[in-house]
Amino acid sequence: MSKQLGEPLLFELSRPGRKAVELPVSDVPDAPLADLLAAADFRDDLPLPELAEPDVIRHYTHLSQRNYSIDSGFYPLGSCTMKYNPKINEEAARLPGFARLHPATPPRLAQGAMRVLYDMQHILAEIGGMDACSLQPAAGAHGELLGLMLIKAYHEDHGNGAIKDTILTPDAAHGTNPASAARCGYRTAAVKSHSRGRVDIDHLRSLLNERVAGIMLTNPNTLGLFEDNIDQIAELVHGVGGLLYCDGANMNALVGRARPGDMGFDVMHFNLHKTFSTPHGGGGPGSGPVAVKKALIPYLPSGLVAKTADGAYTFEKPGPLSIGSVAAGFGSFMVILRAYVYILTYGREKISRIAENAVLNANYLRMRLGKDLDVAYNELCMHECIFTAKRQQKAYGVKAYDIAKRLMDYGYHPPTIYFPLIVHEALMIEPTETESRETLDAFVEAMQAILTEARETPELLSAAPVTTPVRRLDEATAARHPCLRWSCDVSDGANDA
Amino acid sequence: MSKQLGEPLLFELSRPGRKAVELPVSDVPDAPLADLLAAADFRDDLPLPELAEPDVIRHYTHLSQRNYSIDSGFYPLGSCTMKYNPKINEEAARLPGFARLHPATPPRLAQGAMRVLYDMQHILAEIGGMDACSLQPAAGAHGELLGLMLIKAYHEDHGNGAIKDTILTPDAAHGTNPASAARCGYRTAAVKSHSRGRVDIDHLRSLLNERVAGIMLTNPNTLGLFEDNIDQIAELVHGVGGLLYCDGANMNALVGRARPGDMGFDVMHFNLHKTFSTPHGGGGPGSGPVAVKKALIPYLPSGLVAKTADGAYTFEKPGPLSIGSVAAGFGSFMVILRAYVYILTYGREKISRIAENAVLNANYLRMRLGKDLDVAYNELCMHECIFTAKRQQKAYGVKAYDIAKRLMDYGYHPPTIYFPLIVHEALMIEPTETESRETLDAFVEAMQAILTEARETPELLSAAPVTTPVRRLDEATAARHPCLRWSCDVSDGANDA
Amino acid sequence: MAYIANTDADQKAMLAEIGLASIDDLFSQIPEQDRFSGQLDIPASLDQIALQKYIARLAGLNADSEKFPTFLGAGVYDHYVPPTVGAVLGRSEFYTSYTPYQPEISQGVLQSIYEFQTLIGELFAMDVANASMYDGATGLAEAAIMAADLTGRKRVLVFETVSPAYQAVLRTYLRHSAIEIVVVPNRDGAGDLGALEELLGDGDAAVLVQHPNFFGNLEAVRDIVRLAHAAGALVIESPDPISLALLDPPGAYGVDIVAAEGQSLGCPMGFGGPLLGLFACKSEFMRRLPGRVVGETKDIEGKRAFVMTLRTREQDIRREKATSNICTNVALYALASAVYLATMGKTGLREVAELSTRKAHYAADRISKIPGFSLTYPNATFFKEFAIETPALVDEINKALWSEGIVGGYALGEKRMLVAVTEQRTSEEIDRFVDVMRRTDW
Amino acid sequence: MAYIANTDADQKAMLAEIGLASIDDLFSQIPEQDRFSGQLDIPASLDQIALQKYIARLAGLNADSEKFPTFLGAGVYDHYVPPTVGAVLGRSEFYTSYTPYQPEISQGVLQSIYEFQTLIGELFAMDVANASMYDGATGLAEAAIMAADLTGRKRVLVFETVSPAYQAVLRTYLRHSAIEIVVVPNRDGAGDLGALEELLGDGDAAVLVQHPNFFGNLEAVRDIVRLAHAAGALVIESPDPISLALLDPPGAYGVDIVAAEGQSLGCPMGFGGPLLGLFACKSEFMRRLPGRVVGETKDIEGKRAFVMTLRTREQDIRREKATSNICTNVALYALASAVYLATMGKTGLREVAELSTRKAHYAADRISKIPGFSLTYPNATFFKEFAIETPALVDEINKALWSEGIVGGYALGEKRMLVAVTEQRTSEEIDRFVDVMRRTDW
Ligand SMILES: Cc1ncc(COP(=O)(O)O)c(C=O)c1O
Ligand SMILES: Cc1ncc(COP(=O)(O)O)c(C=O)c1O
Repeated sequence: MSKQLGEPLLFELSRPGRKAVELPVSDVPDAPLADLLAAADFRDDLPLPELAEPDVIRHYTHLSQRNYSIDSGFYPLGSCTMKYNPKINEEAARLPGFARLHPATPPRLAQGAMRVLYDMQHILAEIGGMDACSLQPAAGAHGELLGLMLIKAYHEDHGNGAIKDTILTPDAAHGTNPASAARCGYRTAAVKSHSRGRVDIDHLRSLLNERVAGIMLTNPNTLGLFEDNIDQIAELVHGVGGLLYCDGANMNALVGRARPGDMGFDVMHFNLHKTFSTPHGGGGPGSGPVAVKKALIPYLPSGLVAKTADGAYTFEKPGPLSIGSVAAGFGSFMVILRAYVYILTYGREKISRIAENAVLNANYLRMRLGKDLDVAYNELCMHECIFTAKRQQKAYGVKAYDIAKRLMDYGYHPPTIYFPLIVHEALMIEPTETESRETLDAFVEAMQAILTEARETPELLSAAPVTTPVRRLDEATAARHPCLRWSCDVSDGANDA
Repeated sequence: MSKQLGEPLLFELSRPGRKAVELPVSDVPDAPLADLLAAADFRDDLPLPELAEPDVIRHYTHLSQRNYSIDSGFYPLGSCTMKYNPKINEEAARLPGFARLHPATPPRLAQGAMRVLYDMQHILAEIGGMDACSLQPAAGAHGELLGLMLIKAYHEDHGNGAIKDTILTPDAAHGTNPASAARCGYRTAAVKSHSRGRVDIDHLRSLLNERVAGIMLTNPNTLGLFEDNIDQIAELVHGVGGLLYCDGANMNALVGRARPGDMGFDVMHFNLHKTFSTPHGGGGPGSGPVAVKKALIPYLPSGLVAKTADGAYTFEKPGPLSIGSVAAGFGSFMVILRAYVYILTYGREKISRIAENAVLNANYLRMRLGKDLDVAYNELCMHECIFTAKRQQKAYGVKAYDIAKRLMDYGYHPPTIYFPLIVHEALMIEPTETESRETLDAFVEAMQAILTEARETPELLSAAPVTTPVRRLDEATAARHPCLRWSCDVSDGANDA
Repeated sequence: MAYIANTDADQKAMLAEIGLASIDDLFSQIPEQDRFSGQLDIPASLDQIALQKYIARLAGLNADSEKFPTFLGAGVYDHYVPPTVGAVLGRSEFYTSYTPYQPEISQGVLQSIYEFQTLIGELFAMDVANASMYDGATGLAEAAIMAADLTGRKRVLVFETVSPAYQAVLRTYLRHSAIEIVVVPNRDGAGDLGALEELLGDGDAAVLVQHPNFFGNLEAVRDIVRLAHAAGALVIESPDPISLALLDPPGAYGVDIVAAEGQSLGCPMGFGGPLLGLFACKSEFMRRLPGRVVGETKDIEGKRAFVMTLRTREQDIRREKATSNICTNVALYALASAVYLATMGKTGLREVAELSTRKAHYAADRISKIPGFSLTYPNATFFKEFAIETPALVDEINKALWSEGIVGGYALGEKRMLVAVTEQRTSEEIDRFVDVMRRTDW
Repeated sequence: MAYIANTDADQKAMLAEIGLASIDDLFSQIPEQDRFSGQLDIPASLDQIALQKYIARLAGLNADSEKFPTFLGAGVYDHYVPPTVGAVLGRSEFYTSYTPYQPEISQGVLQSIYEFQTLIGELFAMDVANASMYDGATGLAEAAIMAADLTGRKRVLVFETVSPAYQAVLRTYLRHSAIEIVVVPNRDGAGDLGALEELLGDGDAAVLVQHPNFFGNLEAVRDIVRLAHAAGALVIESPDPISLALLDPPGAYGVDIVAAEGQSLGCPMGFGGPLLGLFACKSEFMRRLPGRVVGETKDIEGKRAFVMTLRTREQDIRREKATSNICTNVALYALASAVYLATMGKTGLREVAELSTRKAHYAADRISKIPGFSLTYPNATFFKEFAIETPALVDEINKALWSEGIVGGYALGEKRMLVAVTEQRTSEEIDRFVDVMRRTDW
């Protein structure tokens, strides 16, 4: 608590002969291993660390103490929807009936788990205004990939596979959108945003032709703005035979208040680890279910759960047009389970309160903070709001980066910065609905104090953070001479000269 | 993580109308409460705080971050046996089969829990070298009280109730010993320690007479030394018809290596929260089972578990001589369960390793640290070792207190200080067996650095700690004008003048 | 060993540093004849996998309330424990720390106890609360001794309607403090006020009352306080903390000391232990409190901080003159109850109390209509628990209930049962319970 | 709402600050016709008590391995998870944090990943490992695409003995990267090396092998590497990480890329998800790695620190030119596996591997002696899993096993079963399993 020393690595803590586990001795007849594994080459050394249980626990306790988290405070990372992770979800996930259930358990012996999957397929389809849902993808980007594969399969099935080779993505899109399109074998073209931060319809028109397989839109978009021309966009894209993909990362703005399926989207993914409160775990696991309109159902991957006439749940055999499968299992079950518990807590009566309060909080921040920091597109926003430190950068040489670092000294996790790429010195703030007004007010005060410092003592910002376990890092050297493991004598040569 | 601001109180975080729980609506017929609770006076206001779940969790997460613990580091509090608390014990205690079991569940529907109690009665009696064991006491001091009641019941039953009114306790005894004796209606007399830190036999002899109901000894005693005259003491005390009580707080030095019952003790308590690794929980709950020799069995309290001929476990009906009961239940079951799991991990084959390594670690510290800091009684010690800063106090004005406070800046929990009372400027260090040699070495280095500071820059010690969430407190005012609750307008008047 | 870091090599090096040849030598100060050299007759060591299975099997043998709805009460209740409690208590900074003797690095525990004291003070409307006692029963005994000390009187009156388990502990404790106990009889399920009035004299240190009492019934607490105070005796009350979401709190009608069982407030039933003793009193008695208390103060920089205070009452300082011998208390469960109260809050706790009341009354109403069954105390007002007369042996009825997967009520006698109903029992569960009772020709 | 702090009063004040009259106004930028104003057709809200009961009931419907010994494997295994894993993963600092974009306040996660990368590197004897992939199957597909990129070749050879589920994912992924897949046949339970040699040509980017393979059998990995490298193809291996406590690691015989399923290393089976993709390669391929990597560096004061690095490979920077589209990975399970490996350590992991081997061979030995049963691949060497031929339908056998409280093996065909045995299965459980098989006249 009081010491800010570094924590040694596991390997540095290791001492020969220590043990942290008491495993059984064999209760089956002995036989030389070399006989049992006749053809095997055995390894000589197993270079794993050796520690006692207290050492393991203290090590990881110390590491945890060097990490910010939602449970420690406000975490307004835009686009990431860092909302509170309810504890009841974690209790559900600890039950051995789920945690210790093998995926190949015969469905009749796993009806509880099957029911979770079945219900979630329907719940998500309904929330999205869609007709069916695959729970297989392991994260948002994985969902994008599946969604694009479905689009491709659709076009192929309709004889347009060869022509339709382009996916449009707005210039403000998240990096996974173009990356997923590329992964799916598509070329990409970027649609410009107009001055009000939405898709520039004229530019879109200029890009539309028979080669367009579809468009990926985040709605609300990554500027926190609703694509208010969505009906027209849908008409235009559908007009050239393209399909509309909704990156559902921002569904927190819409849940129960608007549905992508009702706006003309044909396929979408959810990020359960954003919208539906499942923990981010320091970078995963996530879950990225994909919901589709009827026309795309035939192409869905394996792992769909159906209900038989007698009320039992079974896995459907994928049809002949199924794209196959994008993962070994039927999805991130333990994540889906948490999202299920979360959705059941709100239920149909209250679920729209999520979006209502997320949008309320974002606009409140926009109004209060907007007095001191420029809002990139100053109008009613949805669940997040993008600020720009361009003015501060020009006037005092203070960058969004510096403001972000200084926020840590004030006890906050910084917002997302430099995204979306089209906003200079962007600070993308997403408070989520689980933050209280007092937290937002305190954050505004901290930001105000920092902006005063930016004017009066900008060196405080460029030196920040000063109160954290480590200070600013030398990231350039890290990338130039990568050391990716302990006692690294490895390097890629290329940059060692 | 970076902010060292105070954490507001729950009440300061409260806002009218917030909720952290979703409770059911009534599913039984409505009726006015005033009708159901006809004779009742209803309260107007329920002044409890109002928070949302995220607020509750963050508040307590922040509080936890302001607290040292075994999982954060070395915690060498002498006499407290702050050993590592194994995680498997916590998993056991989370099982609903135990956690959600009502104590009045018919024994035939609670055989698993009954078995735990039954086994622990026998295990503890065996470890203590005793004949039976009551698990009822909730802590060490509670066990002392029960033990003394048993002694009293024994004397009364043998017609000596009126004469035998005195309990002897060594001057080095823990405060609970004389306090428990007083609670049991005994007068107490203190036996002096001789220059080697054990009971002064001559002084003991001078105190012994027919009024002596018994003697309470901690063995090894609170100086970490084994009462090597124990056989003689037992003979002397038994000689005047007194009984020997063993305060088992220091059993960690003996487990599997020596048994109080074999040394002439008639009754003893265990501290499961010390010797058997159950968590201290910031001050409890504990468990203080009392084991006795045959002669005392008739007086044991209710709650003993017996095994019937057909192998079922039942509660025994207390006999006519039973002292009654000292608690509402049959003991700290959830603590007893953890201790059971712990003991089963070691088993008869390995249990003595606890004592062996506890004593090894203490002596290692004694040797290494003893080069720079005086050992109060410099000979082979048992599981703990008492140092004295008398020399430093004289030479540099640096007290044990200052050394303790400075240790916090080095990232350690300080040892117990100023106990036992007979050692001046005492620092009582108990490493326990779960600490590694590296931890001990690092602690010695920290102590050496502090002792150098004591010589060279003693002001560092008197100002310490400086890196903790708060610094030295004004304890005098706290006691003179006690404020024991938020918005306290209460005081005891006496000291307000 | 998983929990012992020392390897053989470590041991050797450390023994060398100490100057000893063997581990045995470490024990040389123990006289030869007092050493134990055999193998203890305790179970053999289990590996972790076997241990996990064994413990899970033992747990599986118990009829816990997650699997089986229970109607047991009698002092320990199956109230809902919100998930915040487990999340907070699972923080090792709380559960693996010791008593906060070093306040600079123990502010987490200290502040949590200070908040606990405040919450309990508010709930009871009492001036000061301590940091906890072992349980409600020992707290009551400590309160009686405290009252005797404060008044200099040597007799206490206790109502027959106080939990028999509490009365047993009281008897055991008070015998050694030479305090006499007189029992005030039960009259129709509540304390007999006429008898009280007659018995009360100027030798009485205190009147002890449980409210709602052991049978779930309300006592005439205001009258009791009036009578006791008129005789110069203190009043010690043991309330059900959940009931205080609805009922007038003890502080509102002059109770002097409150000693209650706090298990209902977010603590596991845990086969009855640990429990949580809540203890509060008027501020004038503050310096006679047993156990620990935490107070607010400042550090040398003026920051608000918390510290254990009024230490001169305690055993480690005052030894045989201490106000009590208690040392380790139940801090973690005090924390649990604070998290519970913070989670439930003003409205939640009221809902718990209301739901329990409604459901208990619904159950009582249905049971009393079954031929052969009746309420033991039809004229008493009860909260969430009530006594019934049964046409068959309680044991027999409970067996029938058990075969339906229900754990029945507490046997008050061969044909008398105490039934507790919390907010966790659904009407469906209550109906099943009632149906079993009705079904059979007993 | 429990998770929403805003009260009606808060909402009103905040709306006023924004200058709006109602919550509905917040959504005014959504065209009228695109708003949803009805009630969604999803389940009704459940209170916490009902929810807890409902979820516990659903969990109770599943035949989990705590209650029922299982012999299922096929990629997901019931290995022992030590309690340290749950304790560490339960720390909210880990599970409620995001991807460590801000290294100054994310050193906990960053160092844990750096250690994970090291542990995986050591286990595989590979130069560099990334911070995780979704699962072993997608990792294999990414590896194939990576190999095609690195070699500029457009065909991969995959053994028929690779998990069918992995092959399916591979097919789905590669179709869109225009990489052709050729399957090298199974010969007696392992890859046919003759066929491999014949098929291999200079258009082949990689050979994909699972080892031990889907049937639990060892592959002739050294020969495969030799053949592939001779043809200029890379070798991608998917090993069982537990097996590497005993077997020569892929790095020791020249494997270029390792893409494995890491669930066995302390992750819950969790009905098959999330899983944990382990991914490692030779250092020369480092800049073509998919996904995140953490590197060591220093802060401006010279303190050791960790940071996500080689970021220009990633989608948020390189967009459509990124090495992969992966963003969120499986950091928490990477942490679980690191805690697992740290807990098991050098000797523990070996014990797990040895026990699994011995028990699997014991089971195979006993089963193969039952009339009508035989090993599918009697001449192959298997690790902890083996295929058997059964005299009756697997489904029928599994039903019989289930009636004895055992979850049987994985159906490879109507009368072929894959049996996995981990260190968690006792000889008593194995004997019961065998006895059921033997008992009946199938
Ligand atoms: C707008 C947007 N799209 C897609 C993604 C990718 O989701 P995931 O990280 O779950 O793969 C994210 C999250 O980082 C996002 O914010
Ligand atoms: C020597 C000794 N005796 C008795 C006790 C009292 O035990 P407890 O705190 O469990 O009541 C302690 C612990 O503080 C102790 O160290």
